[in-house]
Amino acid sequence: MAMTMSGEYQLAAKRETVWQKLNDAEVLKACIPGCEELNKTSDTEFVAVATTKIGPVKARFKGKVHLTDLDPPNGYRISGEGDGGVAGFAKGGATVALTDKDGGTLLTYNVEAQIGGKLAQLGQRLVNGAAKKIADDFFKNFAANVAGG
Amino acid sequence: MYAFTFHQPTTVRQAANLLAKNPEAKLLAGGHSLIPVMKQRLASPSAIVDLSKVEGISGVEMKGRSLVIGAMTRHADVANSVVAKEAMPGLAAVPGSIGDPQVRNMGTIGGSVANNDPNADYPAACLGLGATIVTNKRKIAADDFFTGMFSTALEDGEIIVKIQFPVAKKAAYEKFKHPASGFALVGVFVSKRASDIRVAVTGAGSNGVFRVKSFEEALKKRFAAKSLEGMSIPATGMNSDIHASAEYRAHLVGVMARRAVAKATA
Amino acid sequence: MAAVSMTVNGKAVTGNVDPRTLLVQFLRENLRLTGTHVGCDTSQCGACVVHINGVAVKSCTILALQLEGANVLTIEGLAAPGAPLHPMQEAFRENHGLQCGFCTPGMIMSSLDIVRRKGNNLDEHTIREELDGNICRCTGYHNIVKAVAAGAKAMAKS
Amino acid sequence: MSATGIGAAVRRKEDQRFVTGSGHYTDDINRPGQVHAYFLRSPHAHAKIKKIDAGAAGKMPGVVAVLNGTELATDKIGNLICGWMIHSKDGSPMKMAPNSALAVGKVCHVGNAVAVVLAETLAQARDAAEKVKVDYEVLPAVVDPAKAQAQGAPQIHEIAPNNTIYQWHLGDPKTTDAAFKSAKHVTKLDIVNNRLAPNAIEPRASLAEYDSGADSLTLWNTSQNPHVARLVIAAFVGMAPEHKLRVIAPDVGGGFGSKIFIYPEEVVCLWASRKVCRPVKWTADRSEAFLTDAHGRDHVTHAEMAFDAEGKILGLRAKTIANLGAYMSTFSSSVPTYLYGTLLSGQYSIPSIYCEVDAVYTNTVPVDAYRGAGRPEATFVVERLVEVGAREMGLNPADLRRRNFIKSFPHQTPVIMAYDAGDYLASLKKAMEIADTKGFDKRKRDSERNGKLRGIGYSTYIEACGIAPSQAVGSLGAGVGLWESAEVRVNPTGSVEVLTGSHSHGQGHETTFAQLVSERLGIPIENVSIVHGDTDKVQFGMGTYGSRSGAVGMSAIVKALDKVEAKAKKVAAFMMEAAEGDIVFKDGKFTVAGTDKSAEWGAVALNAYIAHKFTGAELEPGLKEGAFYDPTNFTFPSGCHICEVEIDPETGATEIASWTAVDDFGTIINPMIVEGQVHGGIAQGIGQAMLEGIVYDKEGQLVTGSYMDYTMPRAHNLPSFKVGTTMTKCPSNPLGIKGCGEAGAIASPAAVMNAITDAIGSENIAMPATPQAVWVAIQRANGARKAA
Repeated sequence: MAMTMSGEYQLAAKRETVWQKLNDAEVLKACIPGCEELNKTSDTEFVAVATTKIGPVKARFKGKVHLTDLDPPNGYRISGEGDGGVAGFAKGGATVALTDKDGGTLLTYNVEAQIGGKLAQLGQRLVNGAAKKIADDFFKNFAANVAGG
Repeated sequence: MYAFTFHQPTTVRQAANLLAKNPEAKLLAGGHSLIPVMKQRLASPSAIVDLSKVEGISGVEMKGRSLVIGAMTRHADVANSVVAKEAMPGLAAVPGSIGDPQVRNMGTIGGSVANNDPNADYPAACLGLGATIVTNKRKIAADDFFTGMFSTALEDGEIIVKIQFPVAKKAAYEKFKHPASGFALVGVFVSKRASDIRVAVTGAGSNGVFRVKSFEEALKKRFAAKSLEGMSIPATGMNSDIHASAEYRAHLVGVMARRAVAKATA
Repeated sequence: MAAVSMTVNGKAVTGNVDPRTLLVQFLRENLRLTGTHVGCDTSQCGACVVHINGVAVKSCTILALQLEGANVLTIEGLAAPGAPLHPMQEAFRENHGLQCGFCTPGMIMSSLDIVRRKGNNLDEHTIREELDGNICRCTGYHNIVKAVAAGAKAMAKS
Repeated sequence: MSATGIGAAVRRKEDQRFVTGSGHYTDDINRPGQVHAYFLRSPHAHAKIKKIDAGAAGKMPGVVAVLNGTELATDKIGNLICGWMIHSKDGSPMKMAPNSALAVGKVCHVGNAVAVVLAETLAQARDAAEKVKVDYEVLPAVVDPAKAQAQGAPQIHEIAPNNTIYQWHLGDPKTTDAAFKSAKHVTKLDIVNNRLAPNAIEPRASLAEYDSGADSLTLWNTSQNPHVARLVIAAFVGMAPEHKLRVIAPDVGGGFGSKIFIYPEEVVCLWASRKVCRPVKWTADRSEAFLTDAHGRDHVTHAEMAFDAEGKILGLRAKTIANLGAYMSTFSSSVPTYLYGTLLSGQYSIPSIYCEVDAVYTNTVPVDAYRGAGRPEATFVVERLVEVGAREMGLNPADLRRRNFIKSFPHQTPVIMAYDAGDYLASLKKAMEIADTKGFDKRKRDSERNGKLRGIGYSTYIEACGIAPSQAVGSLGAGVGLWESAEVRVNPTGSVEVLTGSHSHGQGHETTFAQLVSERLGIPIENVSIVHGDTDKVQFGMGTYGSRSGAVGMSAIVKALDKVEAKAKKVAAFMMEAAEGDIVFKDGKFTVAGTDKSAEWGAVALNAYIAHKFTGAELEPGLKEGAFYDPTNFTFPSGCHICEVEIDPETGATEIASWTAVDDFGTIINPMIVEGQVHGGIAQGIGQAMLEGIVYDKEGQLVTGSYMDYTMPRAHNLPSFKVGTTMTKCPSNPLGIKGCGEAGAIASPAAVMNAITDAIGSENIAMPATPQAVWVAIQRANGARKAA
């Protein structure tokens, strides 16, 4: 099932700095909720392992993360797909745009996510909220990372 | 289910030790959220620590001006507790709306609060009464305890022992049930104490239980359903799914709040 | 594997089970008590309801190991083979409170719990609310409600 | 009427085992050495299977085999079939796509089985299934029937361009168009008949055992028609010759249509049991049931009704798109055609009707017959049109119905059916009395005083049951005749076993069929056993569906009993040294007319087996007769249901305040059981109208996959029902039975929606009318009123 979310963060850092961090595997790994591994396979591709917890549900997704539509330092699209075994699969992407604002950078994002398999079938009550939380957490973590220098 | 080891400690300390030894362990309280998920193989705890044989963490009693409910007290036992019904009928009525009779015979308040399901009923009662969650390590105010959907202030190895509810003269819970699951599509707990008026909402928010300050302010002027006439909350931040849109949930928050106040003042 | 012992329908039983064995599996597979059924996997249909220490629970949502020392009653324990039916069983039969029979054991076990909690004089509204944990697809509940009321009354007399 | 004969509310014989937990459902049965099957299912709605790697899975503990569709094809196991040929209006045959029990090359819905793992325990099978690696290439999916035929929609099967299975029509477009041209008023509705999951509480199960010595297979399964399962699996799937395949459907926990069909899992269990030479057991869990049991309904319809100035119906036309899902299930093609279009005349004299139905493939689980099958959809179209038409013309809905009722029989409709008997005025009148429709206005005012909205809705329905006359259905494309068989075996002690091809999975045949025998032979009901559900015991039968067990199954028993009686008279004549023609049989006693000579039933039965006494007589020993009965027409149960609802406008929560059902089922064998059937049907119809609805997201993920999201009717959702009957006997079968199994589900959705729309003053709401849907409709209506 598909979900869409959007939001924005005002970051106290220069656009170039933000852009750099958006492309830094270590930063991304630290920001993706539950990310255990994120290994670069090319400049724009990573293999990833992340564990998602929604209450008592815990699913481990293995998959790929791609960066596309790169437009330094204005933004890109980050997308991923993961196989969660019995839990099903998850796919999603976020369009991230950076603009100068108030001496810092305004990050805006539009996320769409889709899950399939058992989680979609059994988790209607939970997955919308969970997907939103994961997206929120990622950008919140990222903002904190930027703020932390 | 995936394989796990099974433990049945008899003290909180033993339970805490088991958690410390098994980082992937899960506490089993009533089991009605955990076991279905394990059956679907959507959870794979390495160990299950069953709290049902732990002594001293169930029962309902008055202590001073608080109603104290042990973490392993079953929903049915709270609903039937004479002490609870006399002290605070509005709270005692909450567990009677959870799940179904068989679920209420197994489910526990501690399990419900620790799980903090965004559609669960007890979190609304805790927040709506300003309860204190007492763990084996510390006391946590409800306002600080519920930190988002399925997330709480509990740390690894921390076990809820009991929950203290300050007695409110006027308190009531109104719930619009999810037609299929029986969870709260929207549930509103309201309370009035000398110092404090609270309106807590479960089921509606995409990030779990929350308070509605605007309603609380309106009720401070006069604690009556009329004070909330025509009020609702914005749909932003409300959960939206095939059963209820954000707008419908926001609308129901207003309706259920008015009905809860009416019930509390009846 | 772990050992568990409990009393089922008045008989002491022991088993050596994988910890992930649910009570309903223990009853159906180890003890061959197949009157307790499984109709869903989200603890809602109630086909698996049994009594543990006198209280109705869903045996699909409890581990066999949790029940060390417990007293379990299943549908097979209500009336011995050849003996007269329990009044609630009789009421379901008499009032046509069942069709395919699959949900019936759970319905009867839940009904006994309603009587335990709410007494022998049950009105329709109470029965309907209290049957929330049991799903029947055949009867439309009309005759189940009648059966529970009649069974509760009969139990007072017996 | 005897205490156990026809018309008596005999308590059910089968209940002893059910209330004591000693029934035997398929999952209760185990065979020595059995292995457990776990199906690996597609998480995608539409994908190519590029590779299946079971290497690691095969090495897991306890694994006996991992099998896939390619191996199934290699072993020449054939595809599942749809047994009813429908031709498009251009004469072309329906486009039946290959339907392999395990996917080959491609998956077409979430839950499509891709591989099966056999292991010593179920947990081991599941563990191993997680190690099977399937490489999918995901394809775009289509789930909405209204979008399936669009340009650019994903193509599911090569054989069916635009995903169109057939474009069928019925009736006369020219006369219908003319009727509309002459109309004074035309009512138009867009209707979605929501998709439902049947949800028998017993999930499907199969246990297959291969006997290598005899080279034969036995299948225990949850079937409504074991003989048809055997026939299809033998003749079409090619699993084994029919005489080497035994199918046993023991106690079955509800069917509602969903257990008629031949499913992939039973085919795979049979095949696998022969492959590994071990019994193979599979039991669905509820999640699998949602993903794989054939769903019901799922129509999108535009319908119009033309009226003259006096409110006489001049014509009806309907254009329906029917979603048949990813593959054509066993009888799927017949449901939106001959079980739907043929009922569009309802209880009304309608001069012209034209109906077009496009059936489409989508990336969803197959759709097939579910309680009522086609007839609830037709009734909903007709009864909503009539109700809305009355409102639009300012006429009383009951009056408009009366004005248009068919009043003389037989009546030939413009859509094939020839109604043989009925009295629609009688059931409407009686229902209105029971429902106290005169008091409705007062009750509405009372509701209003409490801040509630109250509405009343009628549904005067008709159905075609007793499926079906073989001549008729054969000419319409059915692949098999739909007669029924019976065999009556009289034992030497006089007890009787009746072997029937009807199957009971809640209907109480062990009681009602025994009542018939008890009455006819004058013997205690305890002395009669009904044997069903085993192809090795019962010669052949067509099973239970379409409310046919009474009208067709019992008629076959009547025919066999006729023969038994005739034979017994021969024996009695021999015993009493009288002419056969002088023997009278009544109340279990044979007498010689005009004498005081008599012989009890038991004595005659015994003598039938004492062959040495027959020396010199032309008498064959034994007392056992069989018969086949083929009905000459459908039966036409009808009736009137009246629903009253009360709505909380603040939340949209809707309560059924009262329900009245008056049905004409012809002869009733056991009123207690008939009422029970009505109750259950109403509950399912209320479920469809207010609670239930399968939802797939646009990628084809099933998002109502458990009882957490799919709302099953529970006791507190329903009222107690007020049930009554009227009676016109069915003239086409010996007992006058019409059938009662589906009536409730057919009548009720329209009654509910007519009541809800009456209460809220808007027609703009679709099923299921959940609290949210009702609330939104009220907001919309209020908005429109304010704007106006």
